[in-house]
Amino acid sequence: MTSGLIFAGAGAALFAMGVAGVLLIEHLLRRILAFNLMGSGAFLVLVGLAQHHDAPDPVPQAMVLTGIVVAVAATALALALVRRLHGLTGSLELPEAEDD
Amino acid sequence: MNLGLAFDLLLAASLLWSAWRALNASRLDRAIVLFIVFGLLMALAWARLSAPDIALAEAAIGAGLTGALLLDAYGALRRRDTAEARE
Amino acid sequence: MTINEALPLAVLASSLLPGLVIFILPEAWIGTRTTLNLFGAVAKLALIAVLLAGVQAGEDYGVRYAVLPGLDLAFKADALGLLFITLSAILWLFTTLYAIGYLEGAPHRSRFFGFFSLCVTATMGIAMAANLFTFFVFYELLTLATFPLVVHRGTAKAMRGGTIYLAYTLGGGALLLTGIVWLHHLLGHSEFAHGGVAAALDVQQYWQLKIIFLLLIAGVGVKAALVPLHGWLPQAMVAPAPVSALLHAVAVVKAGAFGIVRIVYEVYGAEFAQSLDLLTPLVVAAAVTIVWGSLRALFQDDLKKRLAYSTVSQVSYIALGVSLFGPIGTIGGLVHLVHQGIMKITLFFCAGNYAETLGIHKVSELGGAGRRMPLTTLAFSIAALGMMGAPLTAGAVSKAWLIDGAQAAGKEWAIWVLWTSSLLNAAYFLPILWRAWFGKRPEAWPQEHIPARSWRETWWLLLLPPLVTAAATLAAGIFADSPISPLAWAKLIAEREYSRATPLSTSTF
Amino acid sequence: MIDPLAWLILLPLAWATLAFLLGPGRGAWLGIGGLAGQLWLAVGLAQKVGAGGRAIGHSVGGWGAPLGIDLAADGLSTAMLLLTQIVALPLAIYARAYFKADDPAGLYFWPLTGFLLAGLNALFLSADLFNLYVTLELVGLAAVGLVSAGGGAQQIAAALRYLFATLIGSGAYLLGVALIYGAYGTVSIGTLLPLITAEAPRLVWIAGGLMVLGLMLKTALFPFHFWLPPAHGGAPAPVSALLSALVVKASFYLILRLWLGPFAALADTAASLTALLGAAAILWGSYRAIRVQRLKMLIAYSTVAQLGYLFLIFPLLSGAGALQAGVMQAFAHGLAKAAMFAAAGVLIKATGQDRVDGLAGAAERLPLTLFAFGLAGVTLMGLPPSAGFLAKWQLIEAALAQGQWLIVAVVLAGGLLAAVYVFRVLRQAFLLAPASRDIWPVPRTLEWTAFALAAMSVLLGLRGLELMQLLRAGGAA
Amino acid sequence: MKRVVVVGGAFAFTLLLVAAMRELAPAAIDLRPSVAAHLAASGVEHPVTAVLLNYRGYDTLLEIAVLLLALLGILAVTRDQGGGAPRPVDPLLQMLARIAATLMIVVAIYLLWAGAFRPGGAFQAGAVLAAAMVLLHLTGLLPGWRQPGVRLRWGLAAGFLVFLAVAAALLLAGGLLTYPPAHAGALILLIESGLTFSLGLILAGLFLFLSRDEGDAP
Repeated sequence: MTSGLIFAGAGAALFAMGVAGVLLIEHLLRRILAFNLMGSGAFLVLVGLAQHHDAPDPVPQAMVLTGIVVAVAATALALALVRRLHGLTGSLELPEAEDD
Repeated sequence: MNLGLAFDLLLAASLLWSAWRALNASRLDRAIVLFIVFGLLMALAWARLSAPDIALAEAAIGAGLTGALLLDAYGALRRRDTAEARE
Repeated sequence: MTINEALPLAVLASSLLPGLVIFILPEAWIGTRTTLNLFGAVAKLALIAVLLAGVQAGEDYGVRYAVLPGLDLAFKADALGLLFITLSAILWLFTTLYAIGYLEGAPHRSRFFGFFSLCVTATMGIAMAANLFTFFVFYELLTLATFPLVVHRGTAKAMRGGTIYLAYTLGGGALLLTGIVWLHHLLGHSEFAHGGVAAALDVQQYWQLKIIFLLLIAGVGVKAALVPLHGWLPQAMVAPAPVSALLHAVAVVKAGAFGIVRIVYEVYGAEFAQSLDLLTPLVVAAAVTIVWGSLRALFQDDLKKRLAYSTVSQVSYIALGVSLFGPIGTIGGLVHLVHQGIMKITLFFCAGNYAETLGIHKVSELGGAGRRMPLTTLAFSIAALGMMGAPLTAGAVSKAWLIDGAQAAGKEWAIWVLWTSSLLNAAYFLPILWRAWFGKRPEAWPQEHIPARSWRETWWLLLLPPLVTAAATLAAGIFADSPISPLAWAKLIAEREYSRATPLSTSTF
Repeated sequence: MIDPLAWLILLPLAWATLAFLLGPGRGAWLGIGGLAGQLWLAVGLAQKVGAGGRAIGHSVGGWGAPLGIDLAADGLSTAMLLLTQIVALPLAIYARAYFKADDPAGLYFWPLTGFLLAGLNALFLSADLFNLYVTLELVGLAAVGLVSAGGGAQQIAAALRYLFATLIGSGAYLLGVALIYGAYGTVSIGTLLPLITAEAPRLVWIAGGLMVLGLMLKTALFPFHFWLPPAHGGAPAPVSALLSALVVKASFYLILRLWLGPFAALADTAASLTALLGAAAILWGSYRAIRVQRLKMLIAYSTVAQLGYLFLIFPLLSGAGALQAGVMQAFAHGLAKAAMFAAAGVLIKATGQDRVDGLAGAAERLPLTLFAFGLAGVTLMGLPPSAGFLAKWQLIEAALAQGQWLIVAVVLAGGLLAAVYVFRVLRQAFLLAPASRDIWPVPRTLEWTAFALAAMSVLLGLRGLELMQLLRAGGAA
Repeated sequence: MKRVVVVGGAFAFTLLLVAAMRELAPAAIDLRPSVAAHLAASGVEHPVTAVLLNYRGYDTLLEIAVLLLALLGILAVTRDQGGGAPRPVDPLLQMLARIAATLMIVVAIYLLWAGAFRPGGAFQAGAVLAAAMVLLHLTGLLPGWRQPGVRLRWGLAAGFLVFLAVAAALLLAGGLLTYPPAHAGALILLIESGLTFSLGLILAGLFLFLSRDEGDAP
């Protein structure tokens, strides 16, 4: 067992936790938190698994740097939408989709 | 097993714990603070994974900026709600 | 591109291009629209005259190009195709004239004539298709182009009729497509050829061929209104009279019948189809349709509905003829393809005239109409007698050859079917004639739109077409043995189809 | 000499940025000009690939995989590039006339669209799993931005649903990539091809499952379609058109790419299930399209149904003709659906409402638009002559060749169901118009661009040869 | 019910994944040697930066596009409510903020420069710059942004434009982002400086543009 594997495992758990959160939580801000956990989980797996046999590997590290920036971009956009929705409806949960 | 791994296990556990609490905290502001804590723990994890670049970025962007955005949003929404409540 | 390749395309273009132009013409430009229509119709006839001469001289006209690897859009103008083309083209000219008069001052004429031309284009494509793929393309195009005409009036009733029409034809199209793709998959192509192409397959695949035959015939049977697939035809009666003429004589029903001919002769080949004993069920279906259609016609008071059921019955003469297996039956069936067209279109023109001039829609309202509109009624009578197979009319010729065909094929029961049908025809046509000529004239007609002016009982554009087609009905009967008669052409086709089979016994007619 | 691959990515990025610099609501001509250039590049590329008969590559940074990132254009990706530019150019012209100067929905339309197209082109060209993840995010966020722009509560909610769906999708995809890297130490498709075999470790199977599932979610394959109708039905017409015609195709293309490429060894296990979902999508989507009241909702559900056809090909991919059928269907639906949304936009602008049964009068005044809608409908119904018909023909033939009767039945049924919902709209054209009906004037450009798209979807049905030959070029990159 | 299924599923997934990870053999391909081998030609000494801006610089190009895109999305969604009016803040605090901000800018420059040979680089530097601006905003020294004017737009896009221009130029010269080893270092530094500047503005913009969307109760 190596630290790489430990954190990869933790990453897997975080990812699962995040997905479960996005699926189950109605409150939009918390949903955004859950989505971020999901991302962090995937990043941990990427780096952890890549070096779970030996020394660090710069390639996945660079990828994670890219990923973190993408994640914050997505988070910001999501927040903008949530704030707009709250401004319009005063609610922090999605209204029932009018299917028609 | 050596000390490092023990620390890693502890760190991983606290990562999961803080994440879990952030999702289930009763109050929103607590949840966000816990999320920032989670971000800082992530930075630590990156350091343990000998990825200092990511550690920096995580601290600055993951924890810092995202946290700030969330807190600001939280504040704005609460201000708006209280404003409505006053009317 | 050689002239022989260009001609078939020119035939298509002669109605397609005017149609497309007409779509974008402003409603008010009546003159331009009429010119375009007639120019297209006449140009088409001229082109076809060239083709007829050429084919008789043994020329081959055809063109093809690839749509997908191994899938060609292919046209050929052969004897069989030309029979259908000529009929449609001639009738199109008169139907156009009639429609111009009929829709005088009605709304959406650009739309109407646009789709009208598309219909004829589709019919030409069906007639000239050199493989099943091309056939299907234009077969479905015909469906799409006729729908707007059927619902042209835009009333709820028209919509219901149109919906039913679509339900039947699109459903049939799906079956047809399955059959065609399946066959294309087995053969690697779907070309038409004298004597058929299906025989090339080996015995283990015969069971598939039988299913495919069912699918194909069911697919075209819908348009040919074979019982029990005929339900749409009476419903489509909501369409304006020129459209009914188009559906019944020029395009749709004929396309179905023509499809049966192509499939039996040039996909399977008469002998091969016979050896798979696929023809007998077809004969039976045709016979049932003939009798059933006539029976239903008896009980219709609505004139156009009665004519519709009569079509159901009459078109199956064609199917009967081709499936009797034998040159004589073939000739009977093919010649009826033409004759039924001429006679039925006359009947619909006349029905339209009664409706337009006096507002008569029901048989029971026809009393004395003959004395008010003698010429129309005369035309109607000739066509009706033709339908019964009275001597000196086109109908007599078809019937005689069909009966001989049945004889030659040793299917005496088919003769009885034909006679019964004739009796039934008489039973539902004679009362109409009697009422029209000798019935008591009401003090006022339901709605008199057009007053009589001297000998012109109605507007001449409405009067001319039925008179011409009625004359043609007689001509086709009296001069049946002349070299330019439909009969002569049908013989030519039968010779080429049965070149290997028994030599022709000249008719006992 | 100009390398089309890289420029197809840089050009839209450039004009998107410049449009942003010009300021809100500006940059229409920039976009149209840029798109014209892209179309020229794509056609050039198609000729090159078609003539050469093999994939063209470009290794970014000159390092070459696995260290660097490779771009690759084989027949499939070139076809998708072609489709993208062909659909986008008329839509850009349409959008220019559609958005009034002060329309809040149009303020950032041009830069967002530029980035969207750049993302699509980059996605079709990339041969690197992680780089594909970045392009996916580019496409996803641009699409969400376009949907939400200047919208009301319903539209924002739809955008949020869409955002979370696409984020979960790309998240799953990213985890898959992470696992792949962990297992093989590379994310370059070319390098992975020989490495992944049927004996691959369990982790790789999980990775494959995650990636394909995530992409299915992004493609809105039944039962993951919940987010699509509100998003596509709620957005402004040009946006709906872009999304329905192109964006959903991108993730489908990626599934296909993985399926034929690295995961070929693992794929067969899931093929029939995928087709089953496709069939369900066809039936359910059509059923909803027949029921809904709002026109754009009808079209959006028709997209759900039409996407189903794309997934019917997976069990047939082992045999001939299936891929061709899929690409032809992608073209048919792309062109037709763009035309349909464009036409719907005209009808809605003209009548000021969005209900199917409120269109009766419009037909009188907008015959060209109705005609465009009809032609597009012909393609969706798969009736000849149209690209949709060719797709249907190829699909049925491929299914027959492998005795997949269920697929044949579904295809035919889908065509008939499509007829029901298409004629639901078309019949309005022939109904007598209500006495009083005020129709607002509409720019002719809108009508003609819609018609042009519809006409293309039909004309392709008369000449599919070149496209099919293009597909022969090169294996999966 | 749904809850139970999802949470159960999550647990099962985690266990399955961890189990699968444990049985994983060393990867077939190891990129570290080649990363190291070409480090000299890459123009930077720090491997991660080399991957980020040279080996996989194309990823980074698209990533900046994503960031700009998010900003566009925010601008398109949020209404300019003229909010974010600076709240009264203790002057002492403001002074501290000014000092801190200055320090942060210095740190940012250091990080940028350090990125070439040790941990750090444009992103971290940009983030610090952004943090400085946010700090100034929170202490009322920098108002929330409204519609971005021309200058701000250029500022936001500059970094990406530089990157794009370099990419285009290199493409014309030979291949997309194929740096000639001789000038690799300089070009990368140029790109990084541009990025640091614009990333700072963009990341700050994510914050400052969001906070303009105040009030507007239903």
